[in-house]
Amino acid sequence: MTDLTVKLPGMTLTNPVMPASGCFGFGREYSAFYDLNQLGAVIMKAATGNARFGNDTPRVAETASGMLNAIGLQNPGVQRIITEEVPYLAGYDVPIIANVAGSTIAEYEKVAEAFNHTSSVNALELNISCPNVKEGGIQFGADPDMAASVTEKVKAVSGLPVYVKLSPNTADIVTIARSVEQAGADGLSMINTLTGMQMQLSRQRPLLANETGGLSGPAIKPVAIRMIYAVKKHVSLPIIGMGGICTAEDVLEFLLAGASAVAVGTANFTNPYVCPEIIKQLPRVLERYGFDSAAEAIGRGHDE
Amino acid sequence: MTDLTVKLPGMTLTNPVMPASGCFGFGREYSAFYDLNQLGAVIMKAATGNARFGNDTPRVAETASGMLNAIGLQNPGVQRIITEEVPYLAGYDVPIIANVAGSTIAEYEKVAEAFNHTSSVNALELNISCPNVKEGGIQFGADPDMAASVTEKVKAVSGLPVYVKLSPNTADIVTIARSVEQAGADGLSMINTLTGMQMQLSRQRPLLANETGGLSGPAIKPVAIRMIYAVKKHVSLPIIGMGGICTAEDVLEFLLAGASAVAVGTANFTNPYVCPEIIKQLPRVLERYGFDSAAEAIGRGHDE
Amino acid sequence: MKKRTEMTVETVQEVALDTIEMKLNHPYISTAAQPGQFLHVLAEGHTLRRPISIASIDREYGTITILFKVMGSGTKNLAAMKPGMEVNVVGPSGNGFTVQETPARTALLVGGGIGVPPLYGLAEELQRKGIGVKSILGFQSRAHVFYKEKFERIGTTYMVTDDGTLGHHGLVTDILDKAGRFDHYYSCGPIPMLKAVREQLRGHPGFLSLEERMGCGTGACLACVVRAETESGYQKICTDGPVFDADEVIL
Amino acid sequence: MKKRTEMTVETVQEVALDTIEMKLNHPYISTAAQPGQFLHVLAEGHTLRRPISIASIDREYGTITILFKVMGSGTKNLAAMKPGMEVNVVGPSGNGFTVQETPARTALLVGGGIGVPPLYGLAEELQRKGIGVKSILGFQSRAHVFYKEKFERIGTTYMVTDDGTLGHHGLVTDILDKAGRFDHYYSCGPIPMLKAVREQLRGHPGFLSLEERMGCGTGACLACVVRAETESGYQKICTDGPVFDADEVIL
Ligand SMILES: Cc1cc2nc3c(=O)[nH]c(=O)nc-3n(C[C@H](O)[C@H](O)[C@H](O)COP(=O)(O)OP(=O)(O)OC[C@H]3O[C@@H](n4cnc5c(N)ncnc54)[C@H](O)[C@@H]3O)c2cc1C
Ligand SMILES: Cc1cc2nc3c(=O)[nH]c(=O)nc-3n(C[C@H](O)[C@H](O)[C@H](O)COP(=O)(O)OP(=O)(O)OC[C@H]3O[C@@H](n4cnc5c(N)ncnc54)[C@H](O)[C@@H]3O)c2cc1C
Ligand SMILES: Cc1cc2nc3c(=O)[nH]c(=O)nc-3n(C[C@H](O)[C@H](O)[C@H](O)COP(=O)(O)O)c2cc1C
Ligand SMILES: Cc1cc2nc3c(=O)[nH]c(=O)nc-3n(C[C@H](O)[C@H](O)[C@H](O)COP(=O)(O)O)c2cc1C
Ligand code: FES
Ligand code: FES
Repeated sequence: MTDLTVKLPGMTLTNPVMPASGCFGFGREYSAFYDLNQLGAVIMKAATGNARFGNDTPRVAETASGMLNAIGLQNPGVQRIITEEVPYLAGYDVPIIANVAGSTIAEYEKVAEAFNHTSSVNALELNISCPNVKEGGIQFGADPDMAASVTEKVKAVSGLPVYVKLSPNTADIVTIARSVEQAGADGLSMINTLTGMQMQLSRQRPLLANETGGLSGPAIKPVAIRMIYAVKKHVSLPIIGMGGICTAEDVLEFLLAGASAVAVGTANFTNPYVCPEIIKQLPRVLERYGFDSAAEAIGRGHDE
Repeated sequence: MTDLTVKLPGMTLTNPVMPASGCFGFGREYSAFYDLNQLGAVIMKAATGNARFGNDTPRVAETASGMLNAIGLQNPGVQRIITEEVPYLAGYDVPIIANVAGSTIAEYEKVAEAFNHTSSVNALELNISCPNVKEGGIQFGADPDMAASVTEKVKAVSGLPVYVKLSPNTADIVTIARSVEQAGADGLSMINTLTGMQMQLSRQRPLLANETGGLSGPAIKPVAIRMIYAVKKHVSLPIIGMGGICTAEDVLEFLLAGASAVAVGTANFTNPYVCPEIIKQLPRVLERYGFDSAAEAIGRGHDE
Repeated sequence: MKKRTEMTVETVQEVALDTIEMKLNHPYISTAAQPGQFLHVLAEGHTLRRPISIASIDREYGTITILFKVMGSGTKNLAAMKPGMEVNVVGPSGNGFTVQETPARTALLVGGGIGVPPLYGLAEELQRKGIGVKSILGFQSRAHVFYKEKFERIGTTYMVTDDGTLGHHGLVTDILDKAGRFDHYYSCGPIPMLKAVREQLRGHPGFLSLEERMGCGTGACLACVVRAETESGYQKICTDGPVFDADEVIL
Repeated sequence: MKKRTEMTVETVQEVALDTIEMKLNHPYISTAAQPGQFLHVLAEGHTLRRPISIASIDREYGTITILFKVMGSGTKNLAAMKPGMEVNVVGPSGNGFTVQETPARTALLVGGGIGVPPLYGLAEELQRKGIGVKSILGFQSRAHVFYKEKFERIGTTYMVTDDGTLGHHGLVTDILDKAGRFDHYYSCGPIPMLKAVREQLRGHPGFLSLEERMGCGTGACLACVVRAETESGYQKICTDGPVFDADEVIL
């Protein structure tokens, strides 16, 4: 029997596959399709200090092997997430990761701190890479010092392991990763979306109301693999890998590159059952390539 | 009759469509498929000071709606290009753009200078964005000061208009574009490839011998459109746009975003006739969306 | 309960310019479906599913009819499907039309272009419930018209075209008063049309079916929100809609 | 001259484990093709074309036979094609085998796995020219073997399998001397095999057919180079090859 267990700071996963933030709401909708207990973990939609409506519509566009989104961090605010959403997910026997966003460092701290008051959340994913909001998000993730500073502040107020979610919109992902490692991050989550745009020919304007959006899906997988591989060489934090994962083979590719676990985003939209289907296939795929366990494959794509 | 003519520094194109550097060799191979006189221009494969062999194989991999390449600037060196390749292309009535690469600023200068000695080359494309060589290439394109410095030096020795080819592997394309504009560039060419990687599951190693490669094809089109749109807002240089173009609709999307002409790369591999096919469709597509000329569409996706 | 499943193509037919009628077989989906709901259809090679309204339901034969206009590559692929092939759908999705039985005796349906299909299934349902149906249907031109006779068989039907090639020359809103008395109205079509219809019919209870670009189609991604007079300030078209009480949403 | 064109699928057949034989019709391609050349085949939905060797040419009926192993998604798509469908190819591509008529009287063919198909077309051509053919064919196991009888009909054929389930248990290079006298050799298969074959047969004139991942398949992108004893120091497999003089390329 292939062992899918993966140990990460703050949680032991029965398998390394979880839905990615923003692509799975707070789990309710997909629980209509399957039993969420099958998942390795769940990453919730971003939480901000107060409720946010997000951007105008249209908020999504399709691209070749991918999509653009500019949701704009719409969410009911951290308090309601804690009172209304976390308890629902806590009814399942699955680790919960809360995605934390903000427009100011103080907001990040406030949101992170709030999650101390629920025993059901296992870890935080610090979203310093959202390309779809005017303030906060990516502006904290583009600069190594800013990234370190948010990480440090959040670590100081939070009792939970913190995974910092990195943006691929940078010339030097390794420097950012190193910087948040030094600032005390417990793990990394990568990658968030690449900033992109689509023009609508009939309107002669950008299709998305927000003009730009975040590119996700299989199109960006090579960028994700490259960045994880590069970061793994220089940083010793565990990595939750994501970007275009659709199949169990993709999962193995991420593990080999250096991810310890993975998140599946866009593929949930194409196929609502994609997570349990991948989890079911994974033992077979690991076996085919000679692995007795998922853990064994982590980082094995590197030399020596 | 829809007018496809586009005027650029150094050349007037009968239509805005040309093959992209590195995807068309020096034209000979594709001349077996069609008459190159149909093209708006031809951008040649990169030239370096001396002959280069390039990277080990495998040099290409397929990705979702795209490909990775790590050719490594293989070319016979600028002298042989001038004596053996340029004369062949000069036999056609099509503007020629020479792609200039180097490992040092001196090499860029040497290559650029060499093209002064042929009357058949209309412009230079300064490749400061090749991700596949250890020295030179992208290292000059990632930093605004370096980018400005190469541009300045090349402008000083060259009698030809210089289009600087930008890398998308940056957090801030606008700053780089502004910087080369101030350094005297006559135009921009964007985008080069995004750095990516693919793991080969059976070997548990990166598939490409060079490990990383440049991601091109439809997958990256949204990134190209976003960058061209952003740069167009802040820089007044004409832009040759590229990244994933496969159809005449794609060409219009690039024009609307702000490109004055476009280059087609990867799509030549899928369909060797793609350039003339696009050129044939373009008048119809421009018409359908209400344009009497290609020039009219340039930058029309912007407000005001 | 919505399911992801394969539906078998029974017939494919071009019923108007670039407009395809497709009959899909699936015992479960056809039993569960309500007029106004949609199928979230996978188009081969595409990341995002395409929402297509359920135009008609035949519970006896286990089929659903959809009608769609060929717009981009997804609907083009779909139009190329042949009888016997399978279409992967998630459905029945969303909340359909609420058919009020009492005291409603007559319903007015106002449809524009590709907003017409869901109204047809509704008309059938209303007829089954013994509710009178009057329809005002707008199309670009005569070539775009479909289902005219089918609506006429159910009730009085007024045709409108943008170019006057069939029926009234102009907009559906030009002739709303022609329809006379009715209890409820149901409308589906482009947003400007819905706005105008709602404005003119203010005072009448009504339902609007909305469209928006979707990500998940299942309520999780918040791509398809519309501002609304609800506590959260919004509704999701894919799960709270696509049909809304006309007074509830802010257009 | 190579062309981009549509070839019509005539037959599709699984001739060994995961190995598909496909007959494609096209008057021009079948007339122009030479053994050892390849078709650069478009697999629906894929960016890069797939190089597949021409395994046999029937000029009379205007067909080309290809044989390919289902590896990834491109060959999987291709394997799903049905008779009557069209395959988009660029071909005939590359330079095929040079068939020397004088003084060669006997040729030795050494093929491994999916390197066997191009040798079959060559064997037919050699036979037509009256040149004797001896073949040594290696496969993973009995289940992977194809065209054994066809080769045997042309000349003496030695079978080798990795697991010994058919013929000699081991490598083709174990039994190269069994073949006895020959004038030229031709070999196609994995690089380690080609290296070993060349090493053992040094002194004999020979030709090797090489494989490499391709971009353009037409000589423009330099994806498929192999180091060679030429002025430029390299050769392009897609246009200078895939068949090279054994002494020319550096493996
Ligand atoms: C609830 C609902 C019901 C619908 N019912 C019908 C129907 O019965 N018949 C019909 O012809 N059309 C209907 N539409 C519109 C239909 O979904 C689009 O025409 C279709 O998605 C276009 O896909 P495409 O691949 O042809 O176009 P593309 O432009 O290539 O599609 C690109 C992306 O944009 C999305 N998109 C484009 N136009 C629309 C649109 N108008 N609404 C939502 N998404 C869009 C596509 O789904 C896809 O994700 C409905 C839309 C919604 C939201
Ligand atoms: C000149 C030449 C002749 C060939 N003739 C045959 C033949 O007759 N029968 C046969 O079964 N195979 C042949 N091959 C190998 C065949 O091209 C690959 O098996 C095929 O491309 C795999 O495609 P895929 O989509 O199934 O695999 P994937 O792994 O999904 O392909 C991904 C990419 O890698 C490329 N690729 C993968 N493996 C190879 C390979 N071994 N060689 C070159 N490119 C590869 C694909 O073309 C594609 O671009 C030949 C290769 C070359 C270069
Ligand atoms: C619709 C949508 C909404 C998203 N929302 C968030 C979010 O709230 N927080 C976050 O950190 N990432 C968000 N992401 C990014 C994903 O979590 C993931 O990093 C990215 O999409 C790459 O993975 P994928 O290619 O599998 O989708 C969102 C992505 C999509 C497509
Ligand atoms: C095989 C290959 C080789 C390339 N070689 C060069 C090169 O020599 N110089 C250069 O500036 N760009 C080179 N490029 C980048 C292309 O010119 C182009 O910028 C990029 O591929 C994006 O366009 P596309 O998506 O249409 O291919 C190369 C791209 C490919 C795929
Ligand atoms: S489409 Fe995702 S919430 Fe409606
Ligand atoms: S594949 Fe492009 S040169 Fe051979």
